[in-house]
Amino acid sequence: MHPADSVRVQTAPFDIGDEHARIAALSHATGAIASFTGLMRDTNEGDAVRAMTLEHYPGMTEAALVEIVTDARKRWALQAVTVVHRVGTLLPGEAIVLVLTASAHRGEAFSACEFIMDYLKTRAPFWKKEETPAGSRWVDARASDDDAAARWIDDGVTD
Amino acid sequence: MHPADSVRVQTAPFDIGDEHARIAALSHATGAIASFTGLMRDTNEGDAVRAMTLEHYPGMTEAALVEIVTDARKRWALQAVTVVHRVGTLLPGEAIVLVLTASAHRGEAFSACEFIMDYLKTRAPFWKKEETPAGSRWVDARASDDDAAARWIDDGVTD
Amino acid sequence: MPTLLYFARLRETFGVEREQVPLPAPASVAGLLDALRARGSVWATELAPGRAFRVAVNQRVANAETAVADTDEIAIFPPVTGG
Amino acid sequence: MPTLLYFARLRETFGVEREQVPLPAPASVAGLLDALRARGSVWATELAPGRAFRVAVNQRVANAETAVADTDEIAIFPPVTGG
Repeated sequence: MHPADSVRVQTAPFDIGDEHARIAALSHATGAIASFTGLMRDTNEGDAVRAMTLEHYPGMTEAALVEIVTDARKRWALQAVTVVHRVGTLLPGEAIVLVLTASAHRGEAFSACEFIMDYLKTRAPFWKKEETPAGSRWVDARASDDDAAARWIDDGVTD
Repeated sequence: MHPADSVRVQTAPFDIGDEHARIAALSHATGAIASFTGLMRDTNEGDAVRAMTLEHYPGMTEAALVEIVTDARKRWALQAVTVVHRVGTLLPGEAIVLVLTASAHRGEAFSACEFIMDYLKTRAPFWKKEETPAGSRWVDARASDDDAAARWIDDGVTD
Repeated sequence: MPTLLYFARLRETFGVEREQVPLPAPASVAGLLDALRARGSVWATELAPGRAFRVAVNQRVANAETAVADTDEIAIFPPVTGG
Repeated sequence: MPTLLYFARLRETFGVEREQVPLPAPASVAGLLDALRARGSVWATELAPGRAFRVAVNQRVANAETAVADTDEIAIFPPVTGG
């Protein structure tokens, strides 16, 4: 992993201001920082959701995130990347995931941030279980996430 | 302007953590917040840059930003948008501009954030003057920014 | 013996988080899945061909042909839903 | 009389930030630009057809045909470089 990067899976909340400040302070060659924060919504598939539990595969999850960041660095000139993903129990409004990408120019920062999210959604072993009024249920994978990830695959390359 | 939106031109620095917290607290229907921060780089076109002064057209600049946000809201379902752009003198590493977009889903948040930046770069009246070792100079507009904005124009629509 | 790990919905459905199983014959993911399906009930249903589940061998995504050795860690889990 | 505003590099090159000018004939952006070019020197060079500058009338982007009235605020500025 590149020394400017940070990839973490944690139960504790993260502070986007602190994470942004860390990445911004690394280099005055950085002209652009894109970020994505995924938040827990209070509804899903039309049902109220009062809590969510996130499970992961310790070891494999972190390795998958590092591999996704490494892939992003092969495609775009990035100065720094941060990926933080929470596990455990979360309440509506809480942040689940943060991706920050720093580059000299905005196009690369935006593309890398979106790429990392798309691949994280389909390749990093996390599973969500929702608490609804009708009981708890595991969230199903979305075909739209597969579609989002598939658009980064170059013609003729199936990696 | 939508009541959840904030569009400001200011000399004071902004705090991305505060801005993010404001937008995240508005609704638990928000599942995705994308952000872009433009930072002052210490080099441009191969020259060292020790300071930058940003000029704007009071009144027209704010109106242009509101119009860009309004355009974005016509294209995507957004829960909240924040645009903050600084004017006056900035030093390397300082943040120039912040765009935050909140939506139920990540695709819309990402697209809206990138759209707003592309249009801001080509339509909002701001001008940068750089201080280099050889003296001060006005930054030239980039053809690549025009290209970036042009990709949002639907076929047959020239708005 | 290979170690098997189950995650999320499959962990709950099988009622087991981790177990050790004899090296299957053939010593591949396909062989292992056949051995598990032979247990019947939820094992046969959840791991039926065409069902959406993933297999990792030593924390790398695997497919039916991936070889399985005595000290391997093999994980079986539903499609991922993080982010 | 219409008020003219200049910004950034053009403000510096012209050495003026704001001025009032007689209503041009024709009373359009094109007429106004012709009147300014007739001043010669930097006015003729910077506002020559084909040079990259923008005109706004009452804070809306304008083109050569845009009408200009007595109380209008007309701004002339270089292509924008913010963000």
